[in-house]
Parts: sequence; C-alpha cells; structure tokens
Amino acid sequence: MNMEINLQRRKALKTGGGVGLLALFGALGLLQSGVAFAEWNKTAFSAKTMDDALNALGVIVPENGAASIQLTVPEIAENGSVVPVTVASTLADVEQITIFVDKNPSVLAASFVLPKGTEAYITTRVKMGQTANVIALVKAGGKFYRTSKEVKVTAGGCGG
Amino acid sequence: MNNSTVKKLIPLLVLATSCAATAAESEISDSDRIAQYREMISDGNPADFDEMRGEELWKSVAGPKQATLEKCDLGKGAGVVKGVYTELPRYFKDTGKVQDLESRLVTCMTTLQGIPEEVITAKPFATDKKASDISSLATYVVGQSKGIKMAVSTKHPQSKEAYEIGKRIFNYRAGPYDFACSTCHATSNVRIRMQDLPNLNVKKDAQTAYASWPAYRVSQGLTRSFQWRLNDCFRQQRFPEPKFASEATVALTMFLAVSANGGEYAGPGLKR
Amino acid sequence: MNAKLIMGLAVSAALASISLSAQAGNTAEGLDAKTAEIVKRDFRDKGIAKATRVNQDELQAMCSKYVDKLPAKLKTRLEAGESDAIKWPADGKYMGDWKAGEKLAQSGRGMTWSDKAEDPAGGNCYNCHQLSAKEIAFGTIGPSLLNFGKIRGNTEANQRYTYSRIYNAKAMNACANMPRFGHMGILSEAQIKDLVALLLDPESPVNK
Amino acid sequence: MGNPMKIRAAVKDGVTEVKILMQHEMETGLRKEADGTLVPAWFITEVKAQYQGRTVLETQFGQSVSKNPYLLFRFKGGVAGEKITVSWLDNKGDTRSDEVSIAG
Repeated sequence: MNMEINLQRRKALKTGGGVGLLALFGALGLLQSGVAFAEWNKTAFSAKTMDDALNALGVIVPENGAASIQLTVPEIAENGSVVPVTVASTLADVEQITIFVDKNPSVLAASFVLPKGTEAYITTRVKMGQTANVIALVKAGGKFYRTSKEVKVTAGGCGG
Repeated sequence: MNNSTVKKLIPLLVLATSCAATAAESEISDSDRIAQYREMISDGNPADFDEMRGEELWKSVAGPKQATLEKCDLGKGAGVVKGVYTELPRYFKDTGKVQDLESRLVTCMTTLQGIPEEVITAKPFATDKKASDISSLATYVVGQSKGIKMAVSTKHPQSKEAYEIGKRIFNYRAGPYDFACSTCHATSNVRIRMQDLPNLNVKKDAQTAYASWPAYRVSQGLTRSFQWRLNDCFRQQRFPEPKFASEATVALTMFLAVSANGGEYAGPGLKR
Repeated sequence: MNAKLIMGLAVSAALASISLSAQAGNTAEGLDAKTAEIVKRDFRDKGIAKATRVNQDELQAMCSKYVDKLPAKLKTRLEAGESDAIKWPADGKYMGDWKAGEKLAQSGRGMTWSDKAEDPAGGNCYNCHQLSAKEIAFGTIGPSLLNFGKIRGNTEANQRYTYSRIYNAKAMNACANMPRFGHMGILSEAQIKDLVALLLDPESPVNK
Repeated sequence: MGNPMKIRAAVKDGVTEVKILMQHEMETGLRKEADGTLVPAWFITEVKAQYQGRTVLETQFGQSVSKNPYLLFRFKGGVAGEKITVSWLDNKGDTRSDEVSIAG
C-alpha cells in the first residue's frame, strides 16, 4: 500500500515538473500542484451492496433526507452510459455528499468532501447498467441523511 | 415495482382499447422526459477534446512532405477555416469534383502532406482504441462554423447533379430489409424505440439534424463525423458498406446539406 | 399532430418533382441510371453484407423510383406477385410460442455487417411497434399492436392473416415500410409462428 | 501523463461555479472485448480542486463514473482573474493537473 502511494506521488511530481524543489515540497506534503491525495476508500468503492457500502463509510442508519436533499436525475435515461446526477441540500454545514447506484456491480459511484465555503451543490455523471435507484447521502452537522430516485434506462436505437 | 412505474403503466393500459391518436398523446410525456435528459447532459461536451486534437493536427507538420494543413483550401481560400463548413459540399475547380468536408480533407492531406489516400481512408473512423486524424480534423473545422447559417449552393451544374443523385440515394430501397434512408426519415413525429427520428424532407427537422453533426456519441464515448453517421445508417439499413468519402456519400451529404440550408450550424453536437 | 398534413405535403412535393423530371425526359432517367451506377460502384462487401445487396428487385426499384407512391396498376400487379410467393406452413399451423416471440420482438439484431452469419436475426418489432404494455421503449413507425389479439380475435383466419403480414407485408401494400421477413429469409417459419403467437395468444403480454 | 482537462470557472454574486470535463476512459474492469478478454479497470480515483492554496473540493470516484467525467461545484469567494487548479489521479497512478482563471 505504502509503495503504491509513493509511486503515485512520484508520478504526480513528474507532472508537476519534476524539479528538485517540488520533490522537496512533496516530501513535506506541501505539493504545490495540490496533488497530495487522501487515500482512496477501496473497501467502500468495492462494496457490492448498499449495506456493505454504508458500513464501509461508517454510516449506521441515515435519516430520511427526502425533504432536505434535492436529488435531480432524469426519469428516463436515453443511455445508461451517461446519467446526469445533481445533489443539492438545504441542510446547514454539509461536509460530504455521496452518490450510489443500487444495482451497479459496485454500488458506490462518487463521494465529495466539501470544505467550509463550498456549497452543497454537486453535478456529475454516472453509468447505469440497468433501471435502478440513484441514492444520495449527505453528511451535515455530523449526521447522515439519505434520499433516492429511480432512473429508467431504456433500450436505445435500432439495437443493431 | 414502485409507484412511479405503476403510474406510468396505468394510462397505457387505459389507452390500450382506445385509438392510436390518444396513445400518441401519452407518449409525449416520455419524449419530454428524453428531452429533459438531453438538456441535462448538454453541458460539457467531450467533443471539445476532439476539436482541440483536430486543431493541433491542423497546425502540425505531418506526412512525407512535412507540411501542416494551414494552406488547405476548404472552399474559401487557402487556410480559411471560419465558416467553410456551412458551404460544404461544394464544387472544387482543382479536383473537378464536388467534395464534402471529409473528402476535401483527404485531398489536402494527399496534396499538401503527401500522405497516400489509402492510408487516410483505410481506417477513417475513430474506435475506442484509436482516434482518427481525419475525423478529429473534421471536428475542428466544423467547430469554426458554429452559429453560422447553412448556405450550400447548387449553382454549379455538378453540384446540382450531386443534389439530384443524393435525393435518389435517399429514396433508394434495397437489401434484405428493403430499407432506404426515407424508410425512417421521411415521416414526421415517429421514433425508433425511444429515439425521435427527424423527417429529413421537412426543413426544420433537416436543419436541426444536420446542424448537430458531427457529434459526441455518449453510448460510444466517441466523437463521430458526418461520414460515420451515413456509414452507420447504411449499416442499419442492412446495406453493404459505402466507401469513405465516395461520390455516393458526398451526393447524399449534398442533398441533406441543401435541405438544411438556412439553419444555424450548431455542432459539434452531443447525442445519446 | 400535423404528421398527416406534413406527410401529405411531402408526398405531393415528391409527386410534383417526379412529374417535372418526367417532363424533362432523359434527364430524370439519366439521373436514375447514374444513381444506380454510382451506388453499384461505391458500396463494397463488409462482413455478411455483400455489395450485391444494392441490386434491387423489381419491387424495390419501383418503390424507389416512385418514392413509394406506385401507379395503381403496377401496385396491384406487384402485390399479387408477392402474395403468390408466400410459403405457408406445411403443417397448417400458424401459432408458436409467444415467449420466444417476445424475445424475438425485443431483438433488433440481424443481417447488418456487424452481425455474424450464424447469429439468429431478431424480429426488430419494438423498433417500430408498441406490443407488450410493459415495454415503454417502443417505436412508432408502425401502428401500435397492443391488444392485437384481443381486438382481432384468435381465429384461424386471423392467424393465417397475421402469418402472411409478417411473412410478406408487401403482399398487401407493395411499398410498405415493413421488411418481408419470410420472403427475404430474415426469419424462419418457426420464428414467424412465435411472433404470430406473441400477437394473438391470449396469454401473451400483448393481450394482457 | 493524462490528457488535458477542460475547466471553466466564473464568479457571480460572490459564488464561483466551476465546471470540469476530464478526458479519461473510466474502464470498469468488467467490460469485455469482442474476443471475450476482459478490459482491465482503469479509472480516475480522486479529483481535487484548489483555490489560492486551499482545497475547495475533494472527490473520490468509483468505476460507475461515466467516461470523460464531468463535475460541477460551487464555492463562496473566488475573485475574477485568480486561478483554480484541478488535479486528478487514476488507479494506475497516472495524474494530471490543469488550471484556469476565474471569469468575471
């Protein structure tokens, strides 16, 4: 694991210019280009079920977020390879937004940490293998809230 | 089955015994939902990357002659890219032929850069493993016509003839399925599965359809050129393969481009 | 809503252009000939789609020439020819398995250059028709066939009629959009029977 | 080194909206070639956006994110003409950084 991180750092440095000064910053964790990444949550991203994913994220029972989370997804996706998802929230102190697709082989799609000053408003695009629920999990003030919406994925074109 | 599915099924079941006109009305809502989906993905078109790649290729030396394409004449003089796509296909004196953008790019790559035609046309379409130079170049060129109205001329007799032949190819029924382009694209307000089909005999549809190609195809993750669009139509018509940038495809392009005249060019587009 | 009107206009425009070209005499025919020549030269074999596929039979050629609006006499003659060529099932039975029929109806594959010769062709039905109420992704090029059997009745005469429509839609309408699934060898007799069952069997989702 | 991103950022009423389009295959590791061989997983795992040295968004992606990923987010503050830096890292250790000036 450590080796892997080091390798990633080295590569990151190369793109940053690869000069000695940068390497020094890198060693001090002060990478100028900002590519000192946190560790990827492999357990959560490998989870096959919602329960496993929530466990990996340390979520016990999330509150109902139907009223406090605005999840915008298309009702029908003309193509499952690109499904736009927007998650916004009216809750105060939103620290984290997480998006899941409950029928995908790995249910966790993306997770966002929002530092203070960043608004609770995120748009991204996910793949969906079939008609499924898109689930948004919002962490605010130390609590988790959850809401979901179904997206129908249709058979497209002439199919040939 | 959740609530929304049930709600959607009920009107269909109720309509089942009534006439087709009512059924058509209930389908509008699904079409609207598709329109909503398209609107939601309209921002952030990955075709931009192909445009960037094409621009770089245009300005880079290549081929045995180690030349760029910056002296390529696409119809408005050597090196002019702005607005050229809205007047293509057109008749070119130097080749004595009517050419569309892609066949003209072949001419420039052979004459200016010395790349043999067979090399360029062997694999003219991008795949998920390999980008296509000619396709990226086309994406770059069309991007320079955004917002300009289509104005393809048939004044030259050869242009007029290409248009007439293109119209006939549009209606040419053949193959095991008896399909022509017109089988799917000469009726208004119909669709294949969920995909609305433009009626290319109607000005407004023809303008919208033509103006959105080349396009990034979400389902393939690739930016597709107009020649590819025609190629894939013929595939689905169960035809044999049209040769790349051949007289047949250029003539058909001429017919479709003229049908789109007056419409504002809006590509490269973004499609399902 | 305006589909009929627009179609009518398009058709009359097409007719007008035909009569104009006809007056021009050689020009229109010259262009027809040149088009055929170019098409034969500019299409090539790819996979199972051989270049010879662009060669038209009489029906294809006439429907192309008249842009699907045939003179009455020609239309009648062509339809009679297509009708005579229908090969009826030897066992006199028209109904197969609707479940297999639904699978066939869903598949849009078959006979393109990206299909393999050994891959079975699909019926392509949902591309153009509504069938089962459960499938919302249906096309509208052809009429809705939802409740087809319920409305028409599962009689032998109707089974025979349905079989013929799938086998060769051109026997009733020479320039119909629908492929001649039996006539052109796209679907086998057994497959067509499965589709007849999908349309007529009271247990089929089309009639539920 | 990865291919360039396309980043747009504009400030309005004190809120900066950032739109990012990345070039990446985002292979799930589950897709098969025509010949049946599995295409190995290859996807962006992390994306970080920074403004004046502070992190304004920290993202982790899984295999379900679409090819050529798109991201839109908003943060308070941000001054026209100042730069936003976006960096990503993928599961093969490849990375890319690009920056853009905030439009007014």
